[in-house]
Amino acid sequence: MNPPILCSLRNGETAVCSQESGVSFEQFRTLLGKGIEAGHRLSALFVVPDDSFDGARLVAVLARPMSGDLQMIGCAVGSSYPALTPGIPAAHWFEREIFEQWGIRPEGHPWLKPIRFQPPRSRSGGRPSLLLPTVGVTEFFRVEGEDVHEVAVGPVHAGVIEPGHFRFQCHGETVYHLEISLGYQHRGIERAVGEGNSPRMRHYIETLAGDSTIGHATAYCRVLEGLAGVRPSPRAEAVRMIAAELERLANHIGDLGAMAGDVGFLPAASYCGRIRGDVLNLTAELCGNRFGRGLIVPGGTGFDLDQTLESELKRRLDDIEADALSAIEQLFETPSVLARFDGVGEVSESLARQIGLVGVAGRASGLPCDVRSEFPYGFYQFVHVPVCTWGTGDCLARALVRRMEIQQSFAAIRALLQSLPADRSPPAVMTLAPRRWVASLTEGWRGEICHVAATDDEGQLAFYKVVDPSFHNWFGLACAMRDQLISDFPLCNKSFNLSYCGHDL
Amino acid sequence: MGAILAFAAAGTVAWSGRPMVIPIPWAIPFGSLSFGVDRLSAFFLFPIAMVGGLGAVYAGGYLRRSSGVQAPRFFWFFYSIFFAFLLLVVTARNGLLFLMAWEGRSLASFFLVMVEHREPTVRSAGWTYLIAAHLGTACLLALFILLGDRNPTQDFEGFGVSGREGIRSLLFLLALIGFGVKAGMVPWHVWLPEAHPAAPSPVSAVMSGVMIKTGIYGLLRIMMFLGEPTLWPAWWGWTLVGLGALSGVGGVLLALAQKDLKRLLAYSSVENIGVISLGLGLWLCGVRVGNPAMAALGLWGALLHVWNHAVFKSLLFMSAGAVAHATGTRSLDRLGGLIHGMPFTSLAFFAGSVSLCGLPPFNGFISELLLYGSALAGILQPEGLRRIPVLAVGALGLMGGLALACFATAFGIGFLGQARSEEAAQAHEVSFLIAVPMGVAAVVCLGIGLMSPLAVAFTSFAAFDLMPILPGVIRVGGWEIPALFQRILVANVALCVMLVVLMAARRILLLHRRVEESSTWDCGYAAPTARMQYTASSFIWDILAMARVLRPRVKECRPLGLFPRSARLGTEEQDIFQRLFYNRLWRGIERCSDRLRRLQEGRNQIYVLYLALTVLALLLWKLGFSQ
Amino acid sequence: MTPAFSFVSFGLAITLSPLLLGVIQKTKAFFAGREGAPLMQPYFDFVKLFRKGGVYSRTTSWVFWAGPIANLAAALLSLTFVPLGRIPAPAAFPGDVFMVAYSLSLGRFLMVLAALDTGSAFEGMGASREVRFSLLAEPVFFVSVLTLAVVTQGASLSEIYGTLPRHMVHQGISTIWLAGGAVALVLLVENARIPVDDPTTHLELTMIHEAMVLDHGGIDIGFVQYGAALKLWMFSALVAGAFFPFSSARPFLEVMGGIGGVFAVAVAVGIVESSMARLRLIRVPQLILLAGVLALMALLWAAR
Amino acid sequence: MFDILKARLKQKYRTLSYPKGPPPPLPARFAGRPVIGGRPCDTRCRRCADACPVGALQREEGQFPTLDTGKCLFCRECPGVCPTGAISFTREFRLAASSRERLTVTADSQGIPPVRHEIAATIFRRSLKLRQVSAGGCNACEADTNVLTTLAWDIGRFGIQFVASPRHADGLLITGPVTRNMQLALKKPTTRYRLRNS
Repeated sequence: MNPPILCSLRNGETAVCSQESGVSFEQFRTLLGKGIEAGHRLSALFVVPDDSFDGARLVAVLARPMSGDLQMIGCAVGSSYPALTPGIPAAHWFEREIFEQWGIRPEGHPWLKPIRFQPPRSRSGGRPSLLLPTVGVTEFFRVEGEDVHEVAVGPVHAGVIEPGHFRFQCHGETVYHLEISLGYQHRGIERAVGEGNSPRMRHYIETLAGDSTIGHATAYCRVLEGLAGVRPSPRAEAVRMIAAELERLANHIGDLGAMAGDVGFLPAASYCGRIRGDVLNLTAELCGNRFGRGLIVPGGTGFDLDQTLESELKRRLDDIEADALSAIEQLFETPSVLARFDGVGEVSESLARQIGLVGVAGRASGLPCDVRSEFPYGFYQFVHVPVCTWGTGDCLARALVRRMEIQQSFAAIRALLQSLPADRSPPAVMTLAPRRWVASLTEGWRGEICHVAATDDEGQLAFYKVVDPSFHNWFGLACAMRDQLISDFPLCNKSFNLSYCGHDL
Repeated sequence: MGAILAFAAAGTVAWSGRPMVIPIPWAIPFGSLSFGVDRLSAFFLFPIAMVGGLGAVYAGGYLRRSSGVQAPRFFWFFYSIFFAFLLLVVTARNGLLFLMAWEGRSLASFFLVMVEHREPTVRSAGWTYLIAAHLGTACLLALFILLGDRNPTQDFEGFGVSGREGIRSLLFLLALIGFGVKAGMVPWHVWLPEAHPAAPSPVSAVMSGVMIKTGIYGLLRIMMFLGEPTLWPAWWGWTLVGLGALSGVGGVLLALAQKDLKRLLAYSSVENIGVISLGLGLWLCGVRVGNPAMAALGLWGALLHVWNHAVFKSLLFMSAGAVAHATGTRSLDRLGGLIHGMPFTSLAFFAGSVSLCGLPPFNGFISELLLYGSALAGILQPEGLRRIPVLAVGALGLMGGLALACFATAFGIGFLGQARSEEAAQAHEVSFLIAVPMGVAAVVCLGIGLMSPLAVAFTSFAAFDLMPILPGVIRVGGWEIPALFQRILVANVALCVMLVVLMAARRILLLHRRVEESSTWDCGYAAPTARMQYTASSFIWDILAMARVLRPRVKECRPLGLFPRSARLGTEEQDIFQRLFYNRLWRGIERCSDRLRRLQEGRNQIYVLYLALTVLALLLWKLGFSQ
Repeated sequence: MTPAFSFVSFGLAITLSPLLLGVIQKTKAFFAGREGAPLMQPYFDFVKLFRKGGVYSRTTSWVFWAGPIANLAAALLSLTFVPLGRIPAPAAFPGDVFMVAYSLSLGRFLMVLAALDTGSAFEGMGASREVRFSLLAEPVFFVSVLTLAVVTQGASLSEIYGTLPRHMVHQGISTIWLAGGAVALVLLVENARIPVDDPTTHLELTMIHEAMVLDHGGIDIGFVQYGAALKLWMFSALVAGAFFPFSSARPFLEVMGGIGGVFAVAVAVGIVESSMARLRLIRVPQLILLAGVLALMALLWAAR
Repeated sequence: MFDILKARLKQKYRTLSYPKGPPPPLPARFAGRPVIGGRPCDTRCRRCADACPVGALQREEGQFPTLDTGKCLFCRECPGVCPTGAISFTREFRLAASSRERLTVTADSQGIPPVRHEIAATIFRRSLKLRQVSAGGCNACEADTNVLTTLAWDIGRFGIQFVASPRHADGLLITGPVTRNMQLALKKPTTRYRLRNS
């Protein structure tokens, strides 16, 4: 199941395994560097163990928005290779992951520390040079001096949120540096998923990040469908899109409410929190689960809409839209709120491009990155959702992008409900083609979700790689906090609202 | 040690002799030099004797173990002289004697500062101190020459009103500057934060506790010679209130910026001198506008604060010394957690801090309340000068808050939390000899607070020469002062009772419950360190950021780039007055001297020319003069 | 007015002050459109807290538990000087406002030290913010009360508030309301209310008061919260006295009016909390300075 | 202020009347507490147990299957494969139990298990502060826990509140299966609660 040396694929298309060992590392590096320079994104960078020689293959998936395709590049590496991060900061987190998982050392990586505190993989190409450390204990970057104090937040946070460790270097209220250390949520999903077709697969994927169930499940199903050469019915695709947009709506509305709560603006906080629940209840009407579990299944959807449900959805959506828009309007019309959002946690466009931000955070910094329009998949090929960007990259921008996307999502769902395709074919049976590679991108509500998979000679899944948008964006949050006030961190954090479990896998 | 007992005895004598003015003329070879103890002297004698005595006991314990002081004999010699001269300053009844005592005391204390003279910072501090002291003395010299204009004997009895307001104002100004330097008022305070921390702790205690108060004494003494108080111009009052507010707020802001415990205490002395001068200013204003309540309360508050400050500041210096002794460092950011290793010293420092912040039921509260009362009386008067007391209240309120912040830092960072360094973790409790004076001082702090009516009565008595008014006569809002202070006494006692009751209630409630030990909540993180505590600098940084000019200088190397290699941050406190004024002055003087040096060419011909020119100039002047 | 009523009003303050927190919560719940915690919730909390044991950090010392005690004792002491409407306080003397402020400072000092005693960065953060804002609030409080003193020529709080309704008629309302407004802003600062602090966001990094007591539990946190309730009552009484002049010939009605005023202030606080966002922490000093300017204007106007 | 009131009127009062009134309408496709043995069952058939992705369904030869709702994903594979319809999911949403064993549904299970705790009923009846610790979940639990504090559910009205520090808390709410990396962090706030292995 060696990855292809160099090929370009459409989103969800498969490629045949190659027999060669790949391009040279120099070529690999040049291709990557040039690609990034030309405005492509590093969607995934990972290592595939290779039995054919004593080493492993380094594979990169470059998303190329200009040509609308994905480029897969593979090259052979030994137990170490010159790090890519110094030239391509977007590779920073990926290379740390590679080192942690496989013990393959990117020489000259500036910050080679564990990211998940997970045990090294047994079939590692190189020697597992990492002794398993205590979680969260690593060499944090320090601002030296007796005046400086550190603030260590987490893993158990004050709010009802997931665990993660944040280490601030502060003087007074000013944050000089923030380093984020995750891994507390590491459950080993990626590895479990990569070990063949278990009946639990779909459930693993659905709980990879509970709030992005639809996004990840869609990416997963598209991987399988690509490998099996199955196309779901248009109606199923439309239902998937409705579910995806509902997920986006619920989370964006909830995030705006949470941001309002963080700045102590109670009306919007309470209204949005409630409305988010109403949107989730719509998803529950679709499939019985508020997060959409069981809705997206390989080959189609687990549930369909009937006439009454359709009209029920329409009716309730209208109510929700009126409530949501009035609550959000109130949020953005309150000067004290705007003053609080404005200028907090800025990420400039160039920085965002450099570290490869995706999703809401990327769009708020002015990057037009949106898989739905760059690499359209499913029903997004027929119903276009405009890309909403804002240029300032601060909390206000992230809130504004959410507001625009909420409006667009309402419009998109309504359009879909108006004209649902009629054909209802049940999900097809899946038979995966052997020795194939596939990369599937979807736009979850947080941003680009990338799943890459490969089958072995028997047509069993032999490799599975998940990249959650949070994986790209956590470093952006750390950068956004430089020279900010520490009291603004919760707001800034909420404005990114990244997933811990999606990152930790 | 024998000396101490004698000094304490002297103090007691002064105490018993307090009701009467006892001039004791005592002829000394070169003229009519005389000593005497009147009420004012007695009032100042008492804290001097007490603090001096406590300081000596403390020094007894301190020197025994300290390796820093190389020559105990040298120390004792100068300590005794210093002490004798201190007593002499407040008992001298003759200008010349006063000046001699003044100068002698300065020199003795200079040598005491220089005890640890191997350290370069100590040497520079010592010289700064000496220069400042002499500049002050120069003003005093002029002052006494003017005062003794028509009084060849220089006896205090002979001093008196010298008529015109201009002259009196000049005298006032000279006294203000001359004594202000000694007292450490703000524009002239720069020597103080250098000298006090440099001296061994018992000496810092005495210097900060009582020596700077002799400046206040001197000022009050001179005020006695400036004629009828009602004729004093109003601007004297303003100036004092203004200087007081400036010293107070400036001093405490600078104290906030300090990371060195003793420097912090030294700057806080500047603040307290500010409080005292504020009170004196209110007194002058009150006298001017004919508001006896405002005047009396202002003066009494100032005087009582002299006492209070003497006690709690020496207490604080002694405990700071004990800390420095035990840990070998005075930097707040290297201390922490001392309350476990040094419980008694911590308690002593705590008592001192509460007193200094003017919090009930300790003594600082009483004197500050007197000052507030004075200001209130000033504000409530129907007309005239109402803005001054408003300024005073605002300044006092601000000082109170800042002092609280300052001592929350000093005690909270220095003594509480986790030890920030190995030395602090190893700290041990002090010896008995060191502990006793601290305990005595702490008890006195609480005692004055709880016996406020007595303290006020005594203060008013001491002020009788300056302001012949008794507490029973003064009324604020229809209340006589003794009744008022009885009420405050009740409130303070009630506070103590409530504290005890609540403590007992807590005990009882916890009696049958499970009480467990654990670590501080660390968010469940695996490896918390002592670095995860606020540092002194961080704690006060944003307060100082509000007062932008006073903010310490930041030396930083920020984290740069996405993956910074190293970064460093440090702050360096700087005295704004030193930076803006004195440094420029010194640089100016240096530049002038540089220019003058050019005259010294080293060639004989040039010097001959200079000589000739001088002679010529003298000749011309002589000619011109005789014509 | 008989002193009995002073003691009655003091007793009411002690018993009803937790209800004040409940009223604020209910007001906020109304504006959010929810049922919200019962009015008596603070009492339930206290009853539970006083029945709990405790967990103490090994880093802490006696200062840790002395903080809440001193805070509560100071609040109780100050409350004895605070009148309720025209009902004089049980104790009064000229300049008692300074006694009130300084004993509150004592409580604050001990609480700050108790926070630093834990050696936690969060508590240090809360403590640092607490001293920073309160040091500005204190002079503002003084100046505004002195304004009222000038207007009424009263020297103690009871005298000032006892004659305030009369002066409101004679002297015009503007000065009194300006000063009252400044006191109201001080109330928001001192009592951890929006826009200064948010008592409901439980986020360590943004809190002030709650960050200081993260490690206190059981009885200690009960003392802290009760002290906070008393403090809120105290400031509400001072604000209410300035804004809702109520005088009646019958002392009983006076008491009722005073209490009504206090609860009206609580409702107003709830409304403010429901209608605006918190300020950024660096903007808080500006708010306090605004209060200071208000107070100074009032004072200059009164003492013209 | 005026706008706020207007918005408030528009958004209306939203707190559910449950538990005093009727529970909110559940979605039609909601799957609640499973019931086993409503219909006869072919005791030799193993289809349900094989279909269960997580092994929550246990099948002893000759008996009705048992379903452990502590493991069940409510994916509804089992009723789909059961030829007789012996397993079905009801719309009963009360799933809590006060012991691990009670979570298992057998053919004998009748109604919902009672949930009661003595201390909770006396001391914490009107005031219960909880510290939530998330340990290896997928964030859906956290998301729905947050929903509990929103207008509609408003657990505050029962005196339940989530607090910032374990010192303020009377109990812990742990979500997720507890990952290895969260072990230590979970032990720290639980000085007074022994962790139960589940």
